Amino acid sequence: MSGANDKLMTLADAAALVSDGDTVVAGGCCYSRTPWAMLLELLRAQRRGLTLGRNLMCYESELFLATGAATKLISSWVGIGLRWGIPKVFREYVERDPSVYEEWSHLSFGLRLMAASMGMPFLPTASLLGSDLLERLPAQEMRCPFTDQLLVAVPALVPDVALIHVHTVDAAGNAQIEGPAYMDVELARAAKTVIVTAEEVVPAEAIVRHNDRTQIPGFVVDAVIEVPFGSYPHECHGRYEADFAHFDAYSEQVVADGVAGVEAYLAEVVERAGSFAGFLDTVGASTLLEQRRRARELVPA
Amino acid sequence: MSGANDKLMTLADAAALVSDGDTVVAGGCCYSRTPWAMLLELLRAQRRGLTLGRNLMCYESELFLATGAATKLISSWVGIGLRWGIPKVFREYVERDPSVYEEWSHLSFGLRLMAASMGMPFLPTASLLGSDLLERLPAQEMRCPFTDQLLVAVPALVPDVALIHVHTVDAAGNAQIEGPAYMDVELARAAKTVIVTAEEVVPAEAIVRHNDRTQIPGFVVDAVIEVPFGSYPHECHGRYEADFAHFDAYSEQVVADGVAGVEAYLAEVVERAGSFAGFLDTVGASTLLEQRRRARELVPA
Amino acid sequence: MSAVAAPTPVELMTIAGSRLLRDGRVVFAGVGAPLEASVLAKRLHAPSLTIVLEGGSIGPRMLPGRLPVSTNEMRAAHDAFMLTSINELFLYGQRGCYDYGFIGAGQLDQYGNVNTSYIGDPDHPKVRLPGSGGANDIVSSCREVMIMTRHEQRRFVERVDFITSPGYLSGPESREAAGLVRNRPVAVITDLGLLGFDEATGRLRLDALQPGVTEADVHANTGFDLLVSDTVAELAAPTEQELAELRWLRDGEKSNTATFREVTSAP
Amino acid sequence: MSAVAAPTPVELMTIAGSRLLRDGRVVFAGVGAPLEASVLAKRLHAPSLTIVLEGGSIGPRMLPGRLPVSTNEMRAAHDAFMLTSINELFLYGQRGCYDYGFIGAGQLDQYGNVNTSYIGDPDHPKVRLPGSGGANDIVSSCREVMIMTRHEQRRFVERVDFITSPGYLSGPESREAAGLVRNRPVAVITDLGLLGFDEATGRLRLDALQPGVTEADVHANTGFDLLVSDTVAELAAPTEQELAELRWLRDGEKSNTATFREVTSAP
Repeated sequence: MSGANDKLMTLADAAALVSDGDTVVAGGCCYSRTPWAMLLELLRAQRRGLTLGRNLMCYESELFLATGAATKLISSWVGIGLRWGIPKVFREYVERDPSVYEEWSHLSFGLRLMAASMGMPFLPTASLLGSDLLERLPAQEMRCPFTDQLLVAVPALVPDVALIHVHTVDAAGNAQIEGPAYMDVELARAAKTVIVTAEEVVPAEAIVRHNDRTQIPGFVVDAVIEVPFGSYPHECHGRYEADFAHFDAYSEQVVADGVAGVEAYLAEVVERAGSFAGFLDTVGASTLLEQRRRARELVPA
Repeated sequence: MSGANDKLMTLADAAALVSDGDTVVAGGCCYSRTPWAMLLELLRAQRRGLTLGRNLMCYESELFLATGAATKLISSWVGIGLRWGIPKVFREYVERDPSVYEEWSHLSFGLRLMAASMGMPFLPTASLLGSDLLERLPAQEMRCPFTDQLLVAVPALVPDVALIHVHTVDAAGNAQIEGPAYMDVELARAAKTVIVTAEEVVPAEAIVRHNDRTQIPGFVVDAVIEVPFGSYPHECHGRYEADFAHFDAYSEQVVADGVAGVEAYLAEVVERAGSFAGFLDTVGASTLLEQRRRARELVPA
Repeated sequence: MSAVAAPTPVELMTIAGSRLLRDGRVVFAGVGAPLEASVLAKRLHAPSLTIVLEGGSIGPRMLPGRLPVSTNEMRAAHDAFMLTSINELFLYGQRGCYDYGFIGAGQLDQYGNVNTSYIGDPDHPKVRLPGSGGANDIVSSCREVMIMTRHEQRRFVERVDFITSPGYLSGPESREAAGLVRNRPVAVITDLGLLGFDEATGRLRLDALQPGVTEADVHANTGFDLLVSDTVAELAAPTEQELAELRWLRDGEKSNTATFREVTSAP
Repeated sequence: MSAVAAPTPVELMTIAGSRLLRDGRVVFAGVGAPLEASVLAKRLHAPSLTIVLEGGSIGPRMLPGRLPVSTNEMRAAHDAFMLTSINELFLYGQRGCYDYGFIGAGQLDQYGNVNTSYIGDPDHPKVRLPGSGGANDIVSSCREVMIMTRHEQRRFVERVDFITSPGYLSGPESREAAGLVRNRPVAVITDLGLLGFDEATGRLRLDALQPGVTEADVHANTGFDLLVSDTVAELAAPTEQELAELRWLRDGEKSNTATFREVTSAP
């Protein structure tokens, strides 16, 4: 949290706010509004031993496991999407040692962030009751002090660092999201350090003009980085569609080669690309523009 | 709750959804976005014995007490605003019998609605601890099941009926609010029956066009009524300023005449006016337009 | 129906599922067949059905040929009347606002318990599955829970390896004792038939067969002793319209967006 | 300062309060003097001070002459960078995001406990006051709690009739035992002086005097035995600039909105 008015920095500066061993939670959901540029930057910076959390995880799960960047994942679901199924290397890691993965339900994961965002150590829910998930989780049954109703208490999840990608933000960190907010508002309020990447950094007055659409106030934000196409190859609501061809290629490579496939992928998109802008160059302007056009078919301007 | 697509009706129809003795919670806050037309309609329909709740109450407090429409109020603060102080007749009622008024803090009142809106019988908070409010309230201390931290559990407040005034709504009840949402989103989700009045009823496609600004989904709404200037003489964000001259006149009358002043006011705005539109006629078009102009000075279009 | 290819197993169950959804209700649908069944119902007999999807989308109308691959993406948000946060979307469910919860299943047992987490011993799993996602929350809160899955021995097991999303656990008393008192599982829809739950025992019961399927077929593909209703009905075959609509939704036309919008804007 | 009318008691305390607010911080301010002090601070020495107001307004910049009469109205939302819900606004506080909580007081005692509910026995009250509003929440969560009120015997009492908003209760141990461990009261600002809290006892202590005020004046207007700092300072008199700004904010110019916007848009 910071009250400064200018939090603009580079992805590399922001990566320095993350320490080895931190609990890092990424915003968005599955392959939507993923803070992809920032996730790649953490891999580039060779962070190690992180606990990575996300409400639904896509293949960042196995990028982080295979490199050792993360040694534990927390989520409610891990998959690339119907068409590609569960990431193969992630599966291998969990089948070898189930303790690398902590599985919640979608809502109970969200309530953990919500509890933290409310400054509360727990919240009650009707989820998880009667399930085998409950037995393996640091959640516990409790009774309502008024009605005696059987409920589940879930403990607050206070991330060391939150990574969030938004549509627009000003230099102080006041951020606006278009389309579904996923869990990003709770996440921003829950975490100790908040890194916001954005499609566009706009003047403060542009935020004020639509002040009832501001979802994250600057005083919880520590770093602001402008990264156009910052979720790519994942999607950003109204801006660009996810690049399914990219997923196809990735998935084929990993199904064929396992960990070596993951390593080959990272050698390309992190090492050889040199930077996120370099990665976008390998995708190519015409593809980016086509994905933008396709987004506009689904979400008219 | 209802899944029907056309919930349009009159204020009188909507008043018939409220039964004597119900717990009714009004939206907005103090003299902002108050469901004033609907509140007057309940007085017109001579509902009796209601429990009226609102996070901060303005002088509707004493209109309801003095008529017997409400026999109990739940709030965190009752006043007309700095300039006019506490409503005199409300004060007299509470000083005679403190049990007519249940006092919460602003957040703990809000968390009661939030608990109900989450389908939970309670929520924890750090408010109320150590205060004398706590001793007189149906809230209780509890310990966090994980950290053993001392907290206060507040019980859910499930209103029989919620009255909410919004900017735009479609016939199915999908509603959009401009400016602060106050507690209206939680309130709409908490209540058994939801009555929405709006400055404008718009086609469904107008709601879809800005679907990330919809705050109340139609499936929780039971009644939709178009009432332009429906909060008047209270304000509606960006649409019209509160009519302080009206408050002055009201306040003088009640300070001078007590309950008789309240009765005289209601005789004018409810009985003689005949309808809410009739009341607006007594205010006069030029005043309404001036209040609209003044709102635009504060909230540019 | 001569001009139309025969229904696939997935189409059979999708269409059977769609017919269970009543107009004016709210359905919380998982991605894949449950979502397709919901979109089909809305197109055909339930125009005021409100579909809600995990990622925060309330009331979307899908673009044919661009059905979502995850419930969180733009395709799933198309023409929704409300886009909100994930917690808020689920909390409407916990509040009791959703009439139907409609999910798929990796593995399921005679009490309707669903496993989408681990095949084998969870401490030494043979296969890691994708996990709960919102399924556990849906079965814990949505008023009537419906499950749709292919009817195979390996899926319909005596006892699931892991209860990700509880059905009747080991019977109605155990479900109640676990605190699951807000709602109940009501149906399992498969490519072989329609299954309900026996009220007394909470066990699955065969209620109706897909066209041409025999009770023996069902038993042969079920890994436990399945109860059978006194009067097993036969489901009506998919109509030409149902099949055509479903395939159009799935495969799309040559991006004729305008036409689709016109049609779906009707009440 | 000859051209400017002498400060009123309320102006004295408002200006003294404004000076305590540091730049780059977040202040949750109640309506009236605390809000005016905050707006003044932002105009003068703390341009990056973020003001948050009960009704959901984060970072507003007020229009001179149109200061809000309630913290929930449009005037309180003017040029904010975020307008949100009341619960969300308060929950940022409970989360620990607010540096200062700044409230008024009807009645207050030697431990900084505040009463805005009942004068007299709450079961048979002499006077019903407006109530807590957000004050109880503010003192329970904002990191440093500051209270601003006129310095009068009837307000500064030995023991408040009713604790609406707890200070130190009956001392630091009692505050901790009550679970109030997130924050602490730090200052009471009045038209006679500036009071802090004695760490050991949690009792109010006179730290500084308004210009021209004596310790005897303070004791004469305090209904309990007030601790006095070893070194009582004298507060600097309001500057001409402070007074002019404050009055301009309160009374406004001839609706010269454009000029104001230009000025306030500066960092």
